[in-house]
Amino acid sequence: MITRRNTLKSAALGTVSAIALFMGSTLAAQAANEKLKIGFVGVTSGPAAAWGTSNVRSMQTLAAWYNETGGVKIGDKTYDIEIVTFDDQKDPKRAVEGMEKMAQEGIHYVVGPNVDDGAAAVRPVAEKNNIIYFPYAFPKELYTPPASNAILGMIANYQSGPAIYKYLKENKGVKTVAFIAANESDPLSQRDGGVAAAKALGLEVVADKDTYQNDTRDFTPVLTPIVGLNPDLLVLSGVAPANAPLLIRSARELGYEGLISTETAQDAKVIEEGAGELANGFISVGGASTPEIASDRMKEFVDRYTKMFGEYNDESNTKVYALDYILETMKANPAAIDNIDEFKKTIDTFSAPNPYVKGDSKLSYVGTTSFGQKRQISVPMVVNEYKDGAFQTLFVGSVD
Amino acid sequence: MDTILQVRELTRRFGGLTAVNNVSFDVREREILSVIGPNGAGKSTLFKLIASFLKPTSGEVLYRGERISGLAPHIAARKGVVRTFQETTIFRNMTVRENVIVAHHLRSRASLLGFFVGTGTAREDERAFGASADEILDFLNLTELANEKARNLPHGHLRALGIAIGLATDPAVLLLDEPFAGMNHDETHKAVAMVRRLRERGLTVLLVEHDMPAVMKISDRIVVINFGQKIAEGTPVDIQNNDRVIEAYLGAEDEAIGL
Amino acid sequence: MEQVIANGLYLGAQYALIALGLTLIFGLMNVLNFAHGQMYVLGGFITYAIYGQLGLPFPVAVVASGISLAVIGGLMERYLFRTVIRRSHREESTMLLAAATAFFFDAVILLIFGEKQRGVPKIVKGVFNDFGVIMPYDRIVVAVLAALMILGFILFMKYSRTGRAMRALAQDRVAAQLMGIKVDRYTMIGFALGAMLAGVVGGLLVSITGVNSGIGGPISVKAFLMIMIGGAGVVGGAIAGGFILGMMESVGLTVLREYGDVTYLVIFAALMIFLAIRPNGLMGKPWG
Amino acid sequence: MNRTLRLLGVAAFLVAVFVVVPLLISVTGRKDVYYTLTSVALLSIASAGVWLTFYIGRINMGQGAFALMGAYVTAVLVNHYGVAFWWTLPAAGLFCAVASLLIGLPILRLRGVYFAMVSLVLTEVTRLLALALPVTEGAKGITNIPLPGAISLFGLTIVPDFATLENPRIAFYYLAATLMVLCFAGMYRLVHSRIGHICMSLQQNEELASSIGVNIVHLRLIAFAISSFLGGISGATFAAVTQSVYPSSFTVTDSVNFMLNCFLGGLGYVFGPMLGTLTLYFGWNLLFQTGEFQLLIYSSLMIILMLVLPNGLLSLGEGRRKG
Repeated sequence: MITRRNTLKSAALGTVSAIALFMGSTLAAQAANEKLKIGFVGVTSGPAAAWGTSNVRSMQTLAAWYNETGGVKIGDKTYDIEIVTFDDQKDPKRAVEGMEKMAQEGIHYVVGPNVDDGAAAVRPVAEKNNIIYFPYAFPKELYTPPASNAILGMIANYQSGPAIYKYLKENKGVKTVAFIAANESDPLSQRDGGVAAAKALGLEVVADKDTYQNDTRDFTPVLTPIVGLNPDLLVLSGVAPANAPLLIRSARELGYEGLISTETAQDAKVIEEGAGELANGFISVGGASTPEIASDRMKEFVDRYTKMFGEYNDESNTKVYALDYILETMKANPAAIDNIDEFKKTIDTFSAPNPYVKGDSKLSYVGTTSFGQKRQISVPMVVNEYKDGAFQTLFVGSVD
Repeated sequence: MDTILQVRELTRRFGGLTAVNNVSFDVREREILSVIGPNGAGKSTLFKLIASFLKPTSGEVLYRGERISGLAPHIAARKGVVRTFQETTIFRNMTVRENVIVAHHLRSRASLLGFFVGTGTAREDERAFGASADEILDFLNLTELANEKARNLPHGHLRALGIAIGLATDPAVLLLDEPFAGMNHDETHKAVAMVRRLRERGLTVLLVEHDMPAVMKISDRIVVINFGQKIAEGTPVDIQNNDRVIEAYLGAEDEAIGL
Repeated sequence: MEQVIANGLYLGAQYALIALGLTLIFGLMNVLNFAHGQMYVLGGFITYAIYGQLGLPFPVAVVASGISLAVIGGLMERYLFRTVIRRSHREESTMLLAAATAFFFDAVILLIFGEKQRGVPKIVKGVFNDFGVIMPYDRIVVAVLAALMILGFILFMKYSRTGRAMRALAQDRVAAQLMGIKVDRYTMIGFALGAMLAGVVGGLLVSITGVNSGIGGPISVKAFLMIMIGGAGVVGGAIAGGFILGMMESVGLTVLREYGDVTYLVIFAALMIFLAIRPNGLMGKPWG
Repeated sequence: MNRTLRLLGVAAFLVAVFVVVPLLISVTGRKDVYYTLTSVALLSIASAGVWLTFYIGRINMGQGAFALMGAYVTAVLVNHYGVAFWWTLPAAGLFCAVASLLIGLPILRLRGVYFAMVSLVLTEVTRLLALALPVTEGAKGITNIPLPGAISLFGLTIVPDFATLENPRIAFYYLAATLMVLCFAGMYRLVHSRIGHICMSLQQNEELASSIGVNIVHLRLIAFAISSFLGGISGATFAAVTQSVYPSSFTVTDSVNFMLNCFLGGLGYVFGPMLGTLTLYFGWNLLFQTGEFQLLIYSSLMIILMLVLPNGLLSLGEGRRKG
């Protein structure tokens, strides 16, 4: 008796949810005229929410700006930009789902995912559905042939790491390095890359096995033995923005006096609140908002972002680029708007002025050295030094 | 009469406390034997040791010459020594009949896999269990309540259900845990009659009890323990006239009233 | 080595305080409060807002955190848990409710306070550095406060009327009811008290480790581990569990570091083995 | 009468799963739903395992561990040893079942929250193991897992090579749906046979169960092994669908979600985990439109649902019958 009812009921409920889903989709599909949809699949909730949130907000700020000023002209048509977002909760299974959704929406250009496993998991979907995606994840196999749909959205640590270590070796006399990473795929991979780079430069790596759980709140126990080794440089591999200030503060309070650096983007406000003056001298890689090089457009972007969301996030200095790369490449070759093969063709020759940096810096695709093909957007590799609540440019490098 | 259960120098310590100390006695086939003693005398520990719910520190319990102590409860049950619980221990979310049917576990001839696939033997088993359960429910006057959820059962019937569950395992020795506790005169009277009928079914009954008059009425023999030690053993008449027993009970009463 | 022990003690003090609130709620209601970590985070954000943003004194902010959480906890017990416990067939159902409230808090916190890591100005500046131990003064202050609060909590549970009533309740609900204790009332007070402890710790620690909206879940899990080690529902167990986990992390991270990425693997595996040997933790009572 | 109705219900369900859903999808063109439903089917299999451990009275938060193990077994066998996916599927299940016997022997003695916590820790231990072991390739994960190949019997192709299909998602949908139907048919049979009753007796009172001669240790292990088998199958299929496995493919969050699925559907009903998974997963997706308020609305609905139906969605029918 019970069972029959339940079976019928399950069936009924299933049908209802299915119908609701289908209806939702048809409604959404009707409103899509004259709009150019760009997708985002990444993490905007949970402990890593900051990563994806800075992506989404950058995209939304830019889209609102473009739409407000009459849209984006691609070929002979003008489009309003619509950002379609999907929170994958940092779960690769969900990321696949998100990519499927993007495919369903007819989207061909997606920013994200933010982490290695998500980026690897969505690859088959993207390739099957002709989607170009811009992960913020470093595994080389995503970008090296035969893979061809992923374009790295930032500078990988195996590119910035050597540059930073070299600079520090030459200018600050760094001889010994210690690495510390969270016990997760991305940071561990980045640490391994960093260790290799440091060794290649002839630096002595004094610690390369220290890890912490990503949800650690108090880093003193993890850092105590490392600080005891007194390295010249402490590298926080793939550190989450939330953890960076805590690590810095613990290390300094334990009496560590050497340099601290990381190869990922950080937020100055977060560091200021979390570590205050103890963070002075902290080195990280950012985009282009340091006053020395930021263009007026960059400043306006920061203003608009702040107005829209209440507070700027310095991680967006890097993350502002992906959407513009997509749009500028389309402008260069309007056929790319729904044909990713055209897009891929344009990649090799594409070049446009970089609006966010003073001077005559260019937007172009790079990555030949690392991946054997151009599957990385060129973002100015601005190595920053934190000082009293803001980042200052230490040096600017580039990737080829 | 043959001896069915032998308790041999059974001892159980908890930390520094010796709850059961070197207790020995025999249980004969088809007799009703009661273990009595003041509160805290070690009755329930002894009970658990016999049903193999506790491992003895030393000593052993033999069922027809085979050791059953120190093993697991289900092994003792499989051999034929099954305990009942006080009233709250039933399968609360099953009906009364389901309670009894599930307790037929030991009688099943089909394997678990057989039950899953639904072999002939399994189906035969199920039929047999149903019939047997109905018989047991009838025997204990629970037929009317058969389809009631056990958790909704009126108080007095819970204990009968406990015994029904025990009977379903087809035991040779049934251990009853305080079967008369909390009963008024009438109820006790009925319960005593019921225990007698258990013996008529061919069971040996070993019970642990508080209620002296009932025990005197029902038992063939009585074992008295105090402070974990056996202090007397014999027929109800022997026990009633045993000085050590009287002393033990009076002493306990003194303590209870604060002397 | 002195440093390692000092780290362990400091961690232990804060862990024990986190675990206390959780174990109190568990002991009283058999509810494993999944939202404990979120309550901690909320407490942290309230202190952040009052001390960090509005600039009011730190103690005011921490007290405000405690009071707000006590109110929230009381309301949760009254309108959510009580209903579900009454109507559900299985007591585990409260776990789903607790998980749902945890998600709810996560969502609210994310919406109100954003996704960034937040911190407040240091409450005390300077670092103690002597006897081979380096310990910033603010940590010492927090550790001492935590220890005092633990002591206060124990005294409260032992000697106050409310505390004794709650202990009776935790021991045997039915008996407590028969003794004339207002079960509903004290359960609610207990829940509020547990939530308050979470809020206070969150408020205190925001001065050291800051707070961000995503850490509620991990904090809950860590607190669960502590009360499992010590024995769920027992005040002494929570304290012991907190200090043991703190020590284990501190010592483990130093001793095992050369084996690389396995430190936490070893800690967790040791925990599993420990619980397999002592199924009810150090001093817990069985619960089935 | 009763029997025919039940058969009709089953038939209706099968038709819905294998005919109506694909038809609806092809009519509306919502191809992304295939993956969603595949996920739901696979997650509900893992949840069914958790449900079974609930049925013997254990709160299981370790299913993520077994799903991850299953996924790695498949990935390692396929990528490193070239074994066909179809062989690795049962292998993954069996591996997990054996592993769960070894783990279960000590930890199944624990009850209540203790078991819950230890199983939660197990999930984390498995993730850390996956990071530390060489065979799992640590942090890099195992990627580029080929799609399942063809199955042929006597020269007849029963299942085509997934890689040659125009849309392998459809094939995966049928695979997952078939596995789900088999799993729940098995579970239904299990619960409604004597084993189910004995499991139930275990859930309600282990002491009493052992007093009637049930070998509770044995039975707990069997139930846990079946549960883990299902977890392994689910994880292995996921590995094939996403063609990659990372230590983070199944985490504590998944373990908790499996448990929530069971609660939501109802712990007393075999089909509870299926309905629970469907509701939670689709609920989340339907709220996709609400953007940043997604989690808020989702969790509020969950709380309300708990207040109204604390015994799960399927208790709706029971309440009505009583009232």
